[in-house]
Amino acid sequence: MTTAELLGQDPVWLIVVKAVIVFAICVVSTLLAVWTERRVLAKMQRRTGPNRVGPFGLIQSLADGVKLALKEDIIPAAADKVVFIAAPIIATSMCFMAFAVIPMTGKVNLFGQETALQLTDLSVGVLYILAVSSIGVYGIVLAGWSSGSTYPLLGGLRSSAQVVSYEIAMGLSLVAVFIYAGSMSTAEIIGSQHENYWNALVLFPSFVIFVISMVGETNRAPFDLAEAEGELVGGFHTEYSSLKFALFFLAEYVNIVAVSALATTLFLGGYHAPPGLGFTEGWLGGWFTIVWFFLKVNIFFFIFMWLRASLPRLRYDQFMKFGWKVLIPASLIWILTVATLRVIQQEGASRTVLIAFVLGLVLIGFAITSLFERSKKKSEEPMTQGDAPDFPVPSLPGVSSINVSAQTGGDRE
Amino acid sequence: MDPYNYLYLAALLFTIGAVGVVLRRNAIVVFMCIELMLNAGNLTLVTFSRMNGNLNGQVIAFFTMVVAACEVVVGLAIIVAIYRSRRSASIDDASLLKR
Amino acid sequence: MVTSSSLVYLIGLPLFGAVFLLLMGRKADKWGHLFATAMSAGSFVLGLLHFFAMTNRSEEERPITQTLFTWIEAGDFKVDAALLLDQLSICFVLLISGVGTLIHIYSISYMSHDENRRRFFAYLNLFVASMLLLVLGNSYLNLYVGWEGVGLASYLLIGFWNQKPAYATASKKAFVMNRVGDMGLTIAIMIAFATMGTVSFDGVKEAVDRVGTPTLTAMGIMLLVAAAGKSAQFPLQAWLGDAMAGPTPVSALIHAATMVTAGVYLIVRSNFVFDAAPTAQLLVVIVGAITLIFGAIIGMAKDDIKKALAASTMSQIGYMIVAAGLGPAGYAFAIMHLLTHGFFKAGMFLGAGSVMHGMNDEVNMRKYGGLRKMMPITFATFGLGYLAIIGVPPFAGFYSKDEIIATAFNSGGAQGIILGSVTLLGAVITAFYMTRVMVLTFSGKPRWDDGVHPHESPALMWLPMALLAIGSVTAGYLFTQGEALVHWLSPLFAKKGEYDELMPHSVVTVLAITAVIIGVTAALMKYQFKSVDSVVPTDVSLATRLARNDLGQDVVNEALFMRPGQALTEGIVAIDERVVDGAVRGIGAMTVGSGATLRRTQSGYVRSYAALILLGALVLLAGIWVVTQ
Amino acid sequence: MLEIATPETIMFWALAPLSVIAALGMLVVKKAVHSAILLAFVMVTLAIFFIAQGAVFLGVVQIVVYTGAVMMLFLFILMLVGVDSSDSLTETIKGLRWIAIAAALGFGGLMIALIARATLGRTAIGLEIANSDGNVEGIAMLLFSDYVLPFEVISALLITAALGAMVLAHHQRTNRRPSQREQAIARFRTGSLSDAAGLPGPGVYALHNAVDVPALLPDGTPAPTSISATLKARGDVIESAPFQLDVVDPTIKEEK
Repeated sequence: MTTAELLGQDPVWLIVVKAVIVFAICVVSTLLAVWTERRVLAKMQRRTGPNRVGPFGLIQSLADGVKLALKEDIIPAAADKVVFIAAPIIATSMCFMAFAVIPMTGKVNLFGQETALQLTDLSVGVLYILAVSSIGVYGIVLAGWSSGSTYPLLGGLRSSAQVVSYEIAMGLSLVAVFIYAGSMSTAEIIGSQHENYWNALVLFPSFVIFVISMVGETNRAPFDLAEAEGELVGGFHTEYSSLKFALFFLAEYVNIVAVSALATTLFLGGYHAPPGLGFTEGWLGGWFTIVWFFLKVNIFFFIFMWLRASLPRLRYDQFMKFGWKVLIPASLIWILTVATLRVIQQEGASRTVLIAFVLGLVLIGFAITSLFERSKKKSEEPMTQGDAPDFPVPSLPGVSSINVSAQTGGDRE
Repeated sequence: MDPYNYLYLAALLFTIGAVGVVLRRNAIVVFMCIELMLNAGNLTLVTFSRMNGNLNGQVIAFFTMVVAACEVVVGLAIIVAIYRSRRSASIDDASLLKR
Repeated sequence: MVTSSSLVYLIGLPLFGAVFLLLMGRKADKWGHLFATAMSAGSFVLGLLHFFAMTNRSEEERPITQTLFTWIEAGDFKVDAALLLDQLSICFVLLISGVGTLIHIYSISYMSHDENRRRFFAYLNLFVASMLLLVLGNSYLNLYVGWEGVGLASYLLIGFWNQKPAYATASKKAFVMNRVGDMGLTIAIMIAFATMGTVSFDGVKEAVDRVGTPTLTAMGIMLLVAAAGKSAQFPLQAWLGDAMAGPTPVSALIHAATMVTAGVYLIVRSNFVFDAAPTAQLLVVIVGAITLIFGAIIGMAKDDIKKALAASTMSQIGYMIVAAGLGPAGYAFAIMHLLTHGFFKAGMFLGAGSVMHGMNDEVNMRKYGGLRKMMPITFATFGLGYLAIIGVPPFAGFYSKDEIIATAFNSGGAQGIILGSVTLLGAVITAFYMTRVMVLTFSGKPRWDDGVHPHESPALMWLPMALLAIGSVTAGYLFTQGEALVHWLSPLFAKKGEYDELMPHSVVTVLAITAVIIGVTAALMKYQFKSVDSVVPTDVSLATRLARNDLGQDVVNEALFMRPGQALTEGIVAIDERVVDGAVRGIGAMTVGSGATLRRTQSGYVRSYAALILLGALVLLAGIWVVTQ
Repeated sequence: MLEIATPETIMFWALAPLSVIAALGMLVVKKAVHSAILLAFVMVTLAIFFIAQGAVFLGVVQIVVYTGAVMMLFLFILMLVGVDSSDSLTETIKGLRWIAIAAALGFGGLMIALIARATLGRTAIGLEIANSDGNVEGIAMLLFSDYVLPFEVISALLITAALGAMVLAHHQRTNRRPSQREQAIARFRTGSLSDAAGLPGPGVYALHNAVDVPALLPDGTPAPTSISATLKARGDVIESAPFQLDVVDPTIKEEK
């Protein structure tokens, strides 16, 4: 019985119950995620982090949330009121909807009903997630526009351009997964990984591209240009306060969890146990699989935090250049390769042919990059000899002079 | 319910789009009204596909989407180019060819 | 040994030379002539190899074919671009490439002061390639390509010095008149395609039995028109004299030795058509006979050495056409005369060129005289050619012309008597005008202008002349030795029917020699033993004046074709201006007027246009509403 | 026979009026951004109709392509091309409005009447059989067999359009953009060295750090360079002297 058929038997009350469970998981994981992020970042920066409210400061986020909700709600005079209010609602509701197709457990027994912890299984499940997240962008853009202020507008524009650009790379990286799984349904993709290898191994380049673009897609460091504090104050949510700001905050973290869950589903085998630990999947009537699922999600979440702690923010043009000129061509080439390999495989070619093909590709790749390097070297003109700077150069201890151009142009008057 | 209802809806939306093209002056809004008309067309295609029991209509609707995307890309580029030189997005301002 | 796959190189070498030289441009100016000569010589060597290979094979295996690619394929109709080398083709290949190469060599020196020498050689190569394609094609369509190619090369070369308007006109005239003949060939090909469904020689030969005589007669007449155009036969002969505007090597190669004989080739090649169409065959004979006398008469009156030779060429080709028109009995002799004529006429043209070279490009024979001592080698080679053409035994022309006269007499009945007499008369006149040329040029007192210093030409020029002179001395003997050429060609033609020898061969020989003696004596009387004026005498008979004016060929052409043509054109122009242009302008004015009215609706506002579209759609829907009511 | 289930009927009657209202709203709202949002809403409802009619793939693609990309592009351009410009809805071409409305009423009415009169000639079938292998698979099968040529052509069109848009919107730089290094050098080369380390931020040395309060220099005078040129032009600048941290100039104190 496929997951789709299994879910098709759900009575209405069960669907409602599961929706509530999914919603709860999202909210709770956001609270925990905020706490985790603060603690982990603090550890990385050799601080302690929140440790006052509750054991290990666990309740800190909840306390912050309550405090935020009770603050004064300000709507700027120049704002477009309807849109200003609608924007955070759109942003938040859409990221919750993405969770509907994420399978969190295998087959389990819930209130006496055989089912899986997944709201629904669509044949175009992954595309659905892309669609929902593309609507979610409206929240950000409209928030930026409706604030009636310059920084939010710039932030909104940036983020929309960013999300649209990185969604292409993300979508392309998914194509390889679709080709290998033969389906766009999340449950079937997990199933195909269970039968073979995890896609993270088989489709490693896709995995890398997906992980990079999911960081871009969620506006997180080092790609958090839309809310770059140093340049745009707070980006699109500069003018927001109180509960509306809290909603954006919630949306951001749910989004992170959602893309992490998507990555888990597509590349790390979803709720299935790692190889060798398959016996655990039967524990607790199948409920133990949720542990594996959240372990994997947390790996990605940790990567998010790690990136934030270690990498500086990109400049906007660098960021766009990276997306359009590196990620998209790379995934296009990779898709071509995968499709060819897949056809070769399905035509029943021997392993040597496959290996020879891959080796040939690698060699071609080397050839192209070496050519590229050469042309790049050629295009790099020597810097024109400028006048020696007239400004005084401070002398550093241990360094006689760092005024290089003055030395080279020394014969000049 | 009758699947014809979808066709009525499409007809209504198409007409509204046509009126928008005639009445609105902002080039971008005019453009959006054209998109509305295309979408109404797509709705009829999908409905016919369902009524005829094959997927050809959906495939053609798919093509319509791609063509619409092309049109939008080029059209918006033109609007940007016009805006750059004339500082206006009103299509009434672009009436210089009459002379 | 060479195989059929190398046939394409026969054409390919000179073609490559032409293309290469034209594309290389000035870079090839220094060595282009050598390159072109090498290409032509290479073609000749290859032709020789093929010839020897062919002699080694048995009679049935001698023809070889090379198929290059399928050219046209439409339903059952299929034309291959294929080359056929048989006993007939090889004669032409050797003549074209051999004489061609000699003339290339001659031209190296002759054209050495011309700044466009490279272009000239490229055209020469183009001509050689086209001519070879003409004789090697295995179908009428392939032949047609070569046919047009030589026409083009001829046009380019006649007008090579087109800075002079008269020369440019001459090349245009040649081109236009050739086009009339080409039309004949086109129609002949169409007839073959329409009635036989094939255009290859083999196919047509097989189909001859299937189609009726009228068709064959029509095709034969059209082929005759084609031949007349290319070979300057009556009534399309007018262009040849003017074609002498081209450089003399061109006259020698194209307008004496090779291209103008293409008509003879066409008729001989189409022997199966003519054999089955007696009417056409009779027409061939008539055309040949008329041209024979026509050319000879013109030749008697011309003072321009090249034009005199051109008239002679016309007349000699008339001989060949007569022979070709006599059916299986004459084909081989037509070819034999063609080959010998190729040698001696080319040699004489080159001699004329040599004379002109020494006389500052003077062509008027009345300004020559006594050049024997100044140009001994030219005199010798020219003299040998002269002896050959008038038919003094044992020179080449004697054998070939003798055979034609004999065949003409033996064709039987009144036709035989008339033809025999005409050819004999031709021989008399030939002897007369050639002696006239010889005497005016080389003997008598010098009549040249002051400042002209006649001198012998350099070795590069007289060597080809000498070689051709050797050919004109020996060719006739070689060809008739044991009837070599007749045997060589006989597999291609239908068997000669048995016929009575009405006139024994020995009698013909005596008659011919007598005719030559009469002609020579008359000429000597008139020019050797009397002084010749260096200015043209005007108090001459009407006949002479007519002959000087080419027997009024241009007047006739002008009256018959040009004037009515011009009138027609003027009429059409008038109709065009009033009716067609009137309609066009009227429509234009109407459009402008209605546009001016409709322009008022063009406000420039896109939205009003959109509203109009909406109204249009409304009308359309209303129409549907009414129709589906 | 095509049976349409009740949930779909409910959904239709709930969403169809909304979509028509949204479409009509597009015509009457003043701000182009509102139009765009309403259109996005219509598109989402249409996507839902697609999915309800068995065109799952097309429905999702409709959201991704139209709502996600095309409408986002519209918003983007709208925001680039004058955010605040709200259209005047007064008609400038005489009589156009009434002609348009009359024509539209006639057009829509005729169209609906014609649809009502039209018959399929047989009963509607529904997509159960066509979708039996899955909607995506079915469309893929058609797309890569019968429609492969249009598919290729349309992909060529898409690329051409993208290139065309790039050409149209491209703004040719006439001179090279100075690199950061060059800018830094130029900053030190030209003018005084006082600004070499960057301009002062607003409100420095003052009790107030809002953007409209000029910074105070160490001698107590306000630094005009610390205020954005826009604010200055607007006249939205507040005197910073009252917020001075430490009194340097006794005259100001006396005034205070």
